[in-house]
Amino acid sequence: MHLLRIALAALMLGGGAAVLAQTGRDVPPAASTANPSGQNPTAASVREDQLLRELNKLQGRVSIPDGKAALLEQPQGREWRQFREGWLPWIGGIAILGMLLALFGFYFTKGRIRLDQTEESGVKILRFNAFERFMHWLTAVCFIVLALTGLNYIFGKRLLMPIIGPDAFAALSQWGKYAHNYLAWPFMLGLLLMLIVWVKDNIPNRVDVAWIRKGGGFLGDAHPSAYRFNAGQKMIFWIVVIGGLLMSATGILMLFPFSATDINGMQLTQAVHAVIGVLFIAAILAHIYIGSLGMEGAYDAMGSGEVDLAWARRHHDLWVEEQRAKTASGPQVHGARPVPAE
Amino acid sequence: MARMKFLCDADRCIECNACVTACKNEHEVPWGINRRRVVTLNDGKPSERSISMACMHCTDAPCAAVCPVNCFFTTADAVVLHSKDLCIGCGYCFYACPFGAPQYPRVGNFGSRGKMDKCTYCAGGPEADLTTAEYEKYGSNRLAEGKLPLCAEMCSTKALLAGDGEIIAQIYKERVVKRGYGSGAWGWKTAYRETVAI
Amino acid sequence: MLTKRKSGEASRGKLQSFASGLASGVIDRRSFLRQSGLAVGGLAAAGSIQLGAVRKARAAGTAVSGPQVQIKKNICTHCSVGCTVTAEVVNGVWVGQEPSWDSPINRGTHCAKGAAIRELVHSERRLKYPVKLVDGQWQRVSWDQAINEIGDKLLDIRQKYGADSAYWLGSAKYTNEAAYLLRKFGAFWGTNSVDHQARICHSTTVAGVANTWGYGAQTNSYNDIRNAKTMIIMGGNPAEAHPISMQHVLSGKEINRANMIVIDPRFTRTAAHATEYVRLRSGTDIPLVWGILWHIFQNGWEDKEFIRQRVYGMEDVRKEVAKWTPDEVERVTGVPGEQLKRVAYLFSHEKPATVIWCMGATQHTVGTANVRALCILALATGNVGKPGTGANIFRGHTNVQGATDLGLDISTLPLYYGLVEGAWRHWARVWDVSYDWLQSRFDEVPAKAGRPARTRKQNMEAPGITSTRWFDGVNLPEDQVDQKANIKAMMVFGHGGNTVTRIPEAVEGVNKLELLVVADPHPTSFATMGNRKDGVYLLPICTSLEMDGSRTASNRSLQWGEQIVKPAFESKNDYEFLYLLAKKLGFAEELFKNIKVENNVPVPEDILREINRGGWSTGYCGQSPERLKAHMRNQHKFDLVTLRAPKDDPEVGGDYYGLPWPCWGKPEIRHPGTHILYNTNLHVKEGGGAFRARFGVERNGQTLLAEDSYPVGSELTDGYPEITFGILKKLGWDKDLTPDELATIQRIGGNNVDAVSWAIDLSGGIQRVCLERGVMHYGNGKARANAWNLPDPIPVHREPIYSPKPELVAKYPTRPDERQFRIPNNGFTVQKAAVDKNIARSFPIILSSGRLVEYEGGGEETRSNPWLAELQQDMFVEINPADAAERGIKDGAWVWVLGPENNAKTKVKALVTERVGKGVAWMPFHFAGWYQGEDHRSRYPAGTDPVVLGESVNTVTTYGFDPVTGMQETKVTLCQIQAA
Amino acid sequence: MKTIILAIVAAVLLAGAAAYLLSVNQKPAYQAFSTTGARVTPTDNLVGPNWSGDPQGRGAGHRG
Repeated sequence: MHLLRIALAALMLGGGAAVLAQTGRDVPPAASTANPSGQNPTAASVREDQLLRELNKLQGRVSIPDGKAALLEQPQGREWRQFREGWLPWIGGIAILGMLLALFGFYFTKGRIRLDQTEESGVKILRFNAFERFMHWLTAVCFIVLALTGLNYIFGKRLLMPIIGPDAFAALSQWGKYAHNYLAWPFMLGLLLMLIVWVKDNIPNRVDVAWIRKGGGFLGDAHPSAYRFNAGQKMIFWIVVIGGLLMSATGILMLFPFSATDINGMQLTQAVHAVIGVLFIAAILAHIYIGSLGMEGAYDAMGSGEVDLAWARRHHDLWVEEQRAKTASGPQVHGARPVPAE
Repeated sequence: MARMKFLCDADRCIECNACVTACKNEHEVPWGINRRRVVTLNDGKPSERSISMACMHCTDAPCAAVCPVNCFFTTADAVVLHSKDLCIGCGYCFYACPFGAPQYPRVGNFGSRGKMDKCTYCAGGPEADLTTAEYEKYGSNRLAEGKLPLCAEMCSTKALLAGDGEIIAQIYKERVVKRGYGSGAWGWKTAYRETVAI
Repeated sequence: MLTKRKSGEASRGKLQSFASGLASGVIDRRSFLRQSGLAVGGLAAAGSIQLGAVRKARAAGTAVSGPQVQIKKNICTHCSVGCTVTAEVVNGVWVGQEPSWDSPINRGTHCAKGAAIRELVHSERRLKYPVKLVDGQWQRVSWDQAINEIGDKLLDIRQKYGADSAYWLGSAKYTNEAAYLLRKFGAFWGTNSVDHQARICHSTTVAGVANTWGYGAQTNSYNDIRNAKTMIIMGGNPAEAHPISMQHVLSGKEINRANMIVIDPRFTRTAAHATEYVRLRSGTDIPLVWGILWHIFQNGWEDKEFIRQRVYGMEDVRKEVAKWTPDEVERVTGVPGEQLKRVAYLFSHEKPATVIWCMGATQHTVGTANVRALCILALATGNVGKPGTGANIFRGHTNVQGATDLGLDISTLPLYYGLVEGAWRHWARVWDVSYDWLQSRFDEVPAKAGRPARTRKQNMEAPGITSTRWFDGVNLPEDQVDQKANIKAMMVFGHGGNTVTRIPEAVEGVNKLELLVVADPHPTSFATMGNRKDGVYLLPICTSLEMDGSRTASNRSLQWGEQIVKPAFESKNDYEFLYLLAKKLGFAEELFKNIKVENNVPVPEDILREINRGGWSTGYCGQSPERLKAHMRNQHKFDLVTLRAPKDDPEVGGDYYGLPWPCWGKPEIRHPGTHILYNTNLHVKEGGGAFRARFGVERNGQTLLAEDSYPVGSELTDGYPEITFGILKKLGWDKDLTPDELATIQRIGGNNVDAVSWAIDLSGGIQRVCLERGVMHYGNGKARANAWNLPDPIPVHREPIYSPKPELVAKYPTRPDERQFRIPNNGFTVQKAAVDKNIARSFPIILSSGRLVEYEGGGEETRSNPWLAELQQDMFVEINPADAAERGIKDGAWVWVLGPENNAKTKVKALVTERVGKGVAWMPFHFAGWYQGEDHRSRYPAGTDPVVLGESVNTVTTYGFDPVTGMQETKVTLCQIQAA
Repeated sequence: MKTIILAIVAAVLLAGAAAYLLSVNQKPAYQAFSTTGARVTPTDNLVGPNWSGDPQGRGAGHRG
């Protein structure tokens, strides 16, 4: 099970997919002297058990151009299978169901965070411009499809195939694979844009520390002050960025197999991609919850891009002041149409 | 019922590639798809040994387990086959296979590699035995004709043994006892979780 | 791209059960099929896809094993082991191959080439129709037009320059019948310049071994090696050149726990299975063998009794061997004395022991001496003429043995009769043509450069020019070529252009020719050599799998191959082409006087019967077509080790498989053939024999006849000379002859009846009578350790022409310059120049060349077979890691290999391996199509270029020829390697 | 909602472009595993006439 340990270690370190370019080292010959003359080749034969103990895989020479064929035996294939069919479904299941239960539980205990009257001044302030919303939704849409098709690799044959039957499931999976491979590119693009545009607003600072100490307002009822993004939002930003980059790196490595690493590297890359993937999905579930059901009015920020000025002053006071300072003519007002809060 | 296995006696294999071309001939395997190949360890040194390797039709086959569309099936005589209609060409079976058996018609990226092809132990595929459709997708079906894989039948020094596991293990054991040396049943521990005690 | 799923019948219900079924682990295919909606009906649609012709036949039967499958048996056309090919033919299309379980030689197995041989007969890279080079472009012509134009040009050349100016390069891939036909064709055309691949294969073996104990062929067989307790494999790599022989070698090694000693400068795939590996410097075979003998004589391990009874001249060998002390041996060969002592002990004690050799021993300027040294080693230890012993000479091509036997050799007529008048008269009688007419076909050679003129008779009895130097016959100044005129026309049958050394000079030769004709299934590299604009014809000839005929394997067994499919495309078989050409040249009637010709195709069975009528000298008289076909039908009856069928079998009772020659007497007396030559433990009627008494009866006061050693059951219980009619009368056995046998002998003898020997008695009476009395008619003599008629009576070490150790050249120089085979052999001058120019410093690496298992010969045919070509796609040079490091060469990188002559260079890939020692490089010789860095693929006729092309090693190989046979020195020269 | 639609369209377009680029980069095995020394004529048993491995589909093939 050493493969899993490496996978978890890599996760902990948050290091990118460990690109293990294990070049095929020649097998240490039993008795290689300068001149083999006088030796007994029959008795000097290599033995499989001894080689596997020393090198844990058997690399040789073949006369055909496909270098991969020179790998005679790699027992790690069984270990990777043990991880992918044994551990991974559990990790995924616990992470995703766990998060869903947590959100479900939270919803039925704390309920939806309502807008109180003081936060409906009828005046709107621009939270996210069109481009920011576009890049968010580009990434989000792709993420949803990637998540579903990704999970299909793990849970499809366990949950979906019995329902729709192998033929339809195979066709679906084929489409799922294409979708996963090709939508990954817009996802990566969106990820990059989000990183570039929002990174300056997501640098953690003292205000965030205070925000966290107050439990983000969940514990007490006081609203801790926050800039454009409060600590929670900064956390999800960094989860998306780091997780996204890891997923992209391992994804690209898997999309161009053996271009940078050998088969054990590919196994590890897939393991990292899968584990981070399920955790990433879990995290995003929380994000989706809080951005839609969890807090009233939060969706507008990314839906229309405008939020109520009072709501903004309550939740992102320092950000509002910044905005006011920046625009001497007062808050950005778009048309005088008062928009009823949904 | 027989439990079909492969055993390559590395102390007889001379890397003459008869197994490779017999497979190419029998199933008209295209260029670039190498169902079987001979790997030489310690090439050029006195301990050099060559081993012919295709698919070992493993017990509890890793490829079958990791396949996201479960397109593998194991026949009653333990030959691991798969359906090219269900296969989506994702390549996971290649990572899982301890012996590098799966081959793909297209190479370059994960995207559209085409359907996986691998050694079928000359037992064809899910199509009806000995039909043209089976031949076009999986090659000929010698087992249905009561024969054994052609690679083993034509091996120049009878190094590659194919057939029921016990029988070929017995043959190999007798050889080792008679000649006094043997470098082991290569791949058996990994493939069948047991090996021939010599 | 939506992958279209099954047409709509995937009902949900059926699939539901599939998933659950899967969960329960193992399910059989039938249920998998049913559950997953892939019911048989749904698949019939898939079968409607139209595919290539081949599969159309396959589509006809639902499977290959349907009722319409015919099984045809032929012999693999690649190497000389003689594996049976079992072909499945449906509607005239070869659709599959099955293991030939019955054959005692390959027992179902094949090597890479045999298992892929089906591809040859429908390869799309075959030459499909005759083409002619017209101002640099290949133009399709009809067969008639080609034969007409070639015939006219040949007659024109004959008239202007003489018959010797047309060179007939035959093929080792010929059937016996075709080889015999071409030698007869050459005789009727009027030249002895008829040669084939044996020249560059085992020509030195045939000369050396024949001059030692009578016949120059493998004395035992592959199957017999199973009896050996010790085997020395010297200068041979059977794992790549004769893979199926390794089945017998390794089985023998295992069953007898035998010692397998491999002596080779390169650690080959064969050496990987050795029990003792000896690495020597290339070109030092004789010092090594004498080094072994030194220990044997030093400790008295030789078989004194055997030497006394059956060997002449061993004391001369003792004198020469005494010089080769272990430290001198180590200085020259690099092999420590201690190791050779071990080898000497094993070979002389753990018997029966056999010596196996191949090109490593023969392809040297001392090739003939090498093989004689090996024979002497076997003789000294009594390891000849018994099961598990002998000289197991592994011949190369499928029928190089048969083609050599049947005369494709510039120095003899079919079946080793030689070129003396008696031989010509014998064949004139068999061919039923007048001796004088034959003589009239030969040129008169005028006096030239101080050499006396030659009459037609003298020219008729003078060997032609060797195939290793055909281009010297073209390029050399007129006066240096000892025939009427230089070679003007090359008729190439089944022969690659890249297997002879000094290709740059061969290219010059091709440019100077007036006519080049290549008759081959593939264009061969001849089609790309030089920059000719015209005068080249490529004629498609079918492979031997597409015609009937017999071929002789290396163990001297003849096997009959039946036609598997009709000749592909517009190709014709060899018989038809030779008939059409003979008709055009005007001597078809004489040539085919007693050979039936059915619509232009001579009947091979008839040709074999004519061979039987004339093949008395070598025992080719008993193998009638009927007996050979009976053997092919009853292959399973022959024993694996003795190759013998049970005595009581009606069809093949008591026969050895393939009636290995000599098979004495007429077919009717059913001689079983001779599995093991010179075996005195068997009655001559059971295949027993003795050493031939062909060198006279006495020399320097010592008898040349065996002393109290004779075949079991012989009425003559001591050595005896060859049996003639005169001796028969002296013994009073002439009364055993039947009246018509007597009449035939008298007709042949004319006024000197007593001189009619067993070899020219067409009635076979002398042989029959001797066999009845247990007497071997070719005499019971001693083997000659001292061959006084050869240049070096006792083999002496001579450094290769391009030696890496100039200081040794002074002590062991090559033979002095001399004229051989009509042209000068200036080996001594070239060697001296190499030392003076210090070639060894600027070209420090020893270059050797050899076989790959995936390819064969010039490689054109096997490199056109995609199943083989995929396994070796690049020409390469094996270089030692130390040499590579010095030159900054990485594994797989491009390098230039530079040769010392013609400043030739080849661009190849580097294979960095310890297989070759430091200062040694090795290259395969099967590649062609690239020349000194340029890719000549475009020079092949459209669509006939082989799949894989590469540089030819013989572009950089050099001058050097064996004095006795003109063999080339491809096994050792010098080169320099640098990164490209 | 407008930006979401726009994002979806953009995603699909980019995916299409990626699909095209990836399939162009894809090589049949006979090209990927043949060296400068070989000129190969492809055969298609086992992998279907259009090298997709899908025996039924007749999509754009890499014939010859």
